[in-house]
Amino acid sequence: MLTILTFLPLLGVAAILLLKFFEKETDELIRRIALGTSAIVFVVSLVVLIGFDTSVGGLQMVEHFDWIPSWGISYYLGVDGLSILMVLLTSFISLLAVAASWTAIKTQVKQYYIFMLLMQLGMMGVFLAQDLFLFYVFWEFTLIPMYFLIGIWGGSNRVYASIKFFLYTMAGSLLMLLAILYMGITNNTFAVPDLIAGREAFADVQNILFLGFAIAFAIKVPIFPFHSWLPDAHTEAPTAGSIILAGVLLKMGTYGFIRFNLPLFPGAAAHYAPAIAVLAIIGIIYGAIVSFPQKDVKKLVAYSSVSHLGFVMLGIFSLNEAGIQGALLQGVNHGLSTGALFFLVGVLYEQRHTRMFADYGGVWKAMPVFSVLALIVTLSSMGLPGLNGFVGEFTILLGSMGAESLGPNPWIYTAFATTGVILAAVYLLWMFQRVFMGPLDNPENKKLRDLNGRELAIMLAFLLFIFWIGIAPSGYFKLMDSSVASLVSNIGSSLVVMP
Amino acid sequence: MGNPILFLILAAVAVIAAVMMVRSRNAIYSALFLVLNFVTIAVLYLILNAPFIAMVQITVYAGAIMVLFLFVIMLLGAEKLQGFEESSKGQLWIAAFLAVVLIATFAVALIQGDPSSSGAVAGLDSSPSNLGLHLFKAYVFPFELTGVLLLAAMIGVVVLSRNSAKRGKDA
Amino acid sequence: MPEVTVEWYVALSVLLFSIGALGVLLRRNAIIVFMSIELMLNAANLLFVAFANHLQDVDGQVLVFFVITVAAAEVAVGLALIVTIFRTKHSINIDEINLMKG
Amino acid sequence: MNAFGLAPLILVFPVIGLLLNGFFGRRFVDADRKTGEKLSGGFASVMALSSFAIAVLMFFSLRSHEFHAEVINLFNWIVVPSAKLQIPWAIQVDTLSVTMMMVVTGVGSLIHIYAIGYMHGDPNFSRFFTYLNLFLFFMLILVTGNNFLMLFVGWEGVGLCSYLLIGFWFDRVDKNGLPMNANAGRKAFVANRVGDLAMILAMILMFWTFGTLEFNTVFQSAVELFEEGHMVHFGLFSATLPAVLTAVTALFLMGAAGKSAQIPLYIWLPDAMAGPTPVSALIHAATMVTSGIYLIVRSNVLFEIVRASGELLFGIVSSADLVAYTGAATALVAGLIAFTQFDIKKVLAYSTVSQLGFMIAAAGMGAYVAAMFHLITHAFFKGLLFLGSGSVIHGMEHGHHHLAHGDDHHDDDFDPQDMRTMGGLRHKMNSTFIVYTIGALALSGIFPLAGFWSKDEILAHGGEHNFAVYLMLTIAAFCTAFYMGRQLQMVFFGKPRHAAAEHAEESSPLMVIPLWILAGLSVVGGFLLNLPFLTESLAEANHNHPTGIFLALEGWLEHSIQAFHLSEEGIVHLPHTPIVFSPMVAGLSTVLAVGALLLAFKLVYRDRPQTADERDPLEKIPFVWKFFAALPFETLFMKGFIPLFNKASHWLGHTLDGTIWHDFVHERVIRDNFVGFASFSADVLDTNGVDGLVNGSAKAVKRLANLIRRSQTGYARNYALSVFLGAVALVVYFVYMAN
Repeated sequence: MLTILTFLPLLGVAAILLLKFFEKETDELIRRIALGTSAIVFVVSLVVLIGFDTSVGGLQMVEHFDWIPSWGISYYLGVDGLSILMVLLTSFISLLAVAASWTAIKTQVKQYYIFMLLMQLGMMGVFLAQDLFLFYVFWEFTLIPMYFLIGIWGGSNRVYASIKFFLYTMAGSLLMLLAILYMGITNNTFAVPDLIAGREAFADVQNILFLGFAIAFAIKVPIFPFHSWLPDAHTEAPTAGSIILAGVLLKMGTYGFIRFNLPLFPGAAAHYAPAIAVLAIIGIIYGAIVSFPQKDVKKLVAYSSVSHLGFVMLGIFSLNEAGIQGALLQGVNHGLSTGALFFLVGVLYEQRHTRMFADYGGVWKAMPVFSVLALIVTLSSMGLPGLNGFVGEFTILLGSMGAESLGPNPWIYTAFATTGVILAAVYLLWMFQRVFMGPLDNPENKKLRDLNGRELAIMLAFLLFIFWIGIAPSGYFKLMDSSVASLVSNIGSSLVVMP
Repeated sequence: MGNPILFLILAAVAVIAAVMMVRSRNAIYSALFLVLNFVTIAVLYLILNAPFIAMVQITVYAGAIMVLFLFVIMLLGAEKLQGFEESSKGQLWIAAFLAVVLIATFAVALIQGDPSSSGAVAGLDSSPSNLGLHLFKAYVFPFELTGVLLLAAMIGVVVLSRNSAKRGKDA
Repeated sequence: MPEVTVEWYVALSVLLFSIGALGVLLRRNAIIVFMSIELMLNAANLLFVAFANHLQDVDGQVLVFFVITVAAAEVAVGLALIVTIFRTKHSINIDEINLMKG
Repeated sequence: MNAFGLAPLILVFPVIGLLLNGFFGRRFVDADRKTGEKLSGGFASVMALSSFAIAVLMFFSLRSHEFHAEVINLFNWIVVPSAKLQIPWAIQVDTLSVTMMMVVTGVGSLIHIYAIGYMHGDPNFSRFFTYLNLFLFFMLILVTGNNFLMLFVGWEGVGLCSYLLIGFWFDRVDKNGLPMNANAGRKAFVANRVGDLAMILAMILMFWTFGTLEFNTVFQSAVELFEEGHMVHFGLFSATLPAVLTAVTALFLMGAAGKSAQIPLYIWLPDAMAGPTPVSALIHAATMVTSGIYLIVRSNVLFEIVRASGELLFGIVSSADLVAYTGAATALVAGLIAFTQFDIKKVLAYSTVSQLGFMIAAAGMGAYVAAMFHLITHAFFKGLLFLGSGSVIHGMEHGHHHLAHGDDHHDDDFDPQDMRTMGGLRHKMNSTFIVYTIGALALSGIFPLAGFWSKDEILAHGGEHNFAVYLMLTIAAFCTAFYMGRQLQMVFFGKPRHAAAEHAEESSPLMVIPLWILAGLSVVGGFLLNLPFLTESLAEANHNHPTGIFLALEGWLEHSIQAFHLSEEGIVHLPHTPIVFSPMVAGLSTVLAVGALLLAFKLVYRDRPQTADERDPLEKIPFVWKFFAALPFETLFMKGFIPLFNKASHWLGHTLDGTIWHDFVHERVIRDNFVGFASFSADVLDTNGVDGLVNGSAKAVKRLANLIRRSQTGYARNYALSVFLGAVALVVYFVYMAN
């Protein structure tokens, strides 16, 4: 089942490639095939969700075959509470991203959708792989389609941005590869559950291994001060690229922390927790402050991601149930809110071909429906209670206050992190005001049309989850509760052994 | 191992003959000195209780091989050619140096080494029959190889010595 | 009166070998070079025989037999080569034969 | 009779209203302006009235239920089983929440009706009512929630509505071309968010202390923990319960300061007057801004425990007393600032800040009932005053409109809210004048209007328990009467100072009727709520309620204010409000109020300006004017903090992150060095190095080969020499070294 989920996009790729032989290769048909494939992937992920047993803390629907047995490498897929939400998020965001690029992409349509489908494959693999080697393969694989998506269909400075994106993330991954190889060779297996069981074998060097993983993930997240690639990549990426980048790609980093860093190196995780929490909080505040003076809408949203993911990181390194669950949910929330924001910016960009605040203002008058939806998304990103962002933020802050990993005065961390709530209001309202409020004095903006049916459908899909998670998130917590609880007890039990 | 005086005389003759062979400008003289040297050594073989070898030395070397040399020298008319002096200075000095090193090395070795007793009883049966038995028992394979070698040499010589013009026609 | 030991023969052999070597190295006449080689072979033979006597082992003499055979073959081929070279170059000065110059 | 099951409807009606108006309102209005407006506004008003009906229903349900609180669970909200976090959506119906419901929906309904007239002709008519219904929804969530997190939902939600409604005319720009409404809305939201930060922290602290956020459970376990004297432990953190509760209550104060516009966060409220006047009346006077008081009254147990424990914040002052001082100081400062305002709504705005200070001070002193009492009466008369000022503004605009049409005399600088342009309106707008005067007198605390009773209760409490607060509040009361007198004088008396004022006209009945209703409430509200239970004689009541609860409102609210019971049990020491009318306090405050009104009328404004350009008499007293015109906190924020933040963020965003981190470190240091290194590698190292190594080794080989080639003379003798060399070397080796 999971294999089907992962490699299903290949069918779409094959279908698109085969079109040439039937001489029916039109852009429209390619779009439909890509959309259809993504929709099927989404349906399959829902099937996985239906089959998912929330009471089980461990891996489910495991598919485990030898791959390179002499090195202990296996083809090992599985899903648990830590990844199920990420899997759903991936299939959902990918579907919307494909739909979002319907009219935005006019050149090299075939290649574009092939890369989009390959992207889905890679991301899904990252979240499902339970073998470090396999994980690494998928991890690096995601870089390639993204590189091309930014580099070919991006903005004016796309080549620079795509290369920076590629190099930055690649550089981080190499350290992780070293750590992976070290662990795989000492334990003669790359399967994550086996490595967790045998983590004593590398307990003496776990701090170094932890850092090897942490840097790779930190760049992906990105944690301050590794964020410099993000604004460039986001600004230059096409709309769908930004949606996927914010929605899923960044979550690969936070997911990696939860999936690998915590259970594999619990001692190191506890050791570095205060330091990472401090970086996370700097990220929250710094990202928010830096967002404020941006002149480019997409850049502002990109920096806001730094701030939001600071919350996620703080939650993870609270190392308790509330923090980690909040972090996972906040990952989803950020994917939805920021993805939706990027989509909205894309709708504007498609019509006006500018992302500068100075060119907008008073858009509300021209596009009332669009503006109301944008307001809701902005508020969701701000963490207005009743919408999704608040639930995640609150749970994270709750976790951080009770975190043993943060020493005897965790409230200091919580207090500083909470200032992000104020700052979020400062920069997001400033953004909203500059685009939607004020007088509609630019004649270009008077010609803006409101959302069409396709765009409205995409936005409603985003909003459905924004409201659902905001009002009744308990189902989402239930999905991950068992897994997180067993993860935390797993960490906790080892902390006693390895102080 | 024989009378030292006899040995010294024979050795002196052999060395002088060798030096003269190398030094002679005339190739024929060289060949003749070489014959003298071979004969002297053959005498030493006799002293060393190796009559068969001594006999082979005279017949094969002094006889057959040296005749071949003389024959070629005369055939080519190359009896009077360059001597010592024509060598390059570097080659001369290096060669001389190496020779001195070689001799000195052995001298050191001989002086430092324990003197061996010469109490060699003439118990070594080096009669042709015994030698023959050795040759055809223990060394039968090398012996056969020698035969092949000689055959190869013979064919080689025949091929080489054929007239080049004729060879061209054959080819 | 000192006894003649095997060392004496070694010394003689070395002398003869050195002279032969010098001959090979210093003479340009190919035929004399060949003869010097024969001299060196003889020096070696002498040593074989001396040690055969010294060690009371007839194997040394057997080897001499082989050496003589090889020497004969060598001389035959070598002289044939010299003759051939002389035919083409009208010289047996080995310094004029440098086809292998790199 | 028990209708608690209907309680969720109170939330449902506004949602229906907002959905209908949100989706279809615009179409109605666009299709046919006149009926569309009636339909849209009428529907919203009907929904508000329906909610009010439910609130009344709840009132009677409680009466028949012995005033016991009832919790109606709707469904789970945040449930994290492994973290033991469980927060439901649940409605708590008790006397306190029903009081708030009735105020919110009652005053809200009137303002809805008023707004139909006020917003007539606005292009976004239906959007306005959507927002109003949304506000009602959130405000009701705030007051009905049974846990702090739900309260917080409403708390933030009303902040959002405030933002939206202040920014309703988001395209308006001021003289400098700045979008003032949008800016004001943003300022309000951000200032509120500062308070929200405190709220979030307080809630998290409470969760780890008590393991829940439900009001009743929290209060109950707080009392238990307090009695047992347990330490609070979570994570590696530990502290005493009073210490934790001091932090929580101090954070609540900060939250309340944000929402209820107290020092130092009150600065947003005057700016919020940029919004439509009904909004100012509903949100920024009657309901939303009082939610801070509601919060403190709701958490009375926590405050009383802090007070009883003697725990001091930073060793200086008890956080409960800090609440009182903050409120009193705000009341005083805002009352003084109101002297200097010329904008009719800004005077009222500062007055609101001042009155909120009264309430906060009362709550901080433990006079919870007095605080709620003042909250209710204030909702009546301040709502009345705002709506009255809206009517005045409407009239002035009408006059200006008339003027512009009449003789092409058009001046764009005309500000219909500037009191300097008004004057003599009592003849033009008779109804408005009467109700406005009633409101002003009620606010000033003139017997027997509503304000007298409620303000007096606070003052009496202060006189008995906290003299400093009493003093400040008395001065503030004096200020109140003075600036209201000034305002009445400037707006309604004298001669018109602007042509527009001469042509002002009375507003439509739709606007005036709610004014009359509110005026009625302002007259009798205080008295009614202050009536003793009619079933009990004074002596009987005094006997039955030794802590002094015998007034109607007290008898009603005591069921929700657990501190009363705890005080009876001796766990905390709630300072009781005097049971008997205090003639000393009442007399003094009445004398002061009348004196202040007379001062304003006769002394200062006797020779009032005759034209709009003339200076205000107060301006002639330089010190007073300058001091209050400088608006201490406004200046601090707008001239100090905000530019500082702007500078810091620009520096961080453009210089640090842009120029230094992005451009310099990544581009210059890393990339350029990398490129430099790379080109060094490519051009120098690679060409000369790697390539060079390859080529070089080839060259070296060549050179060596040339060297060696020289040895390859082709001369056999040379080869022989090397062979000989090797042979000699071997011999030397064997002889000298092999052993």
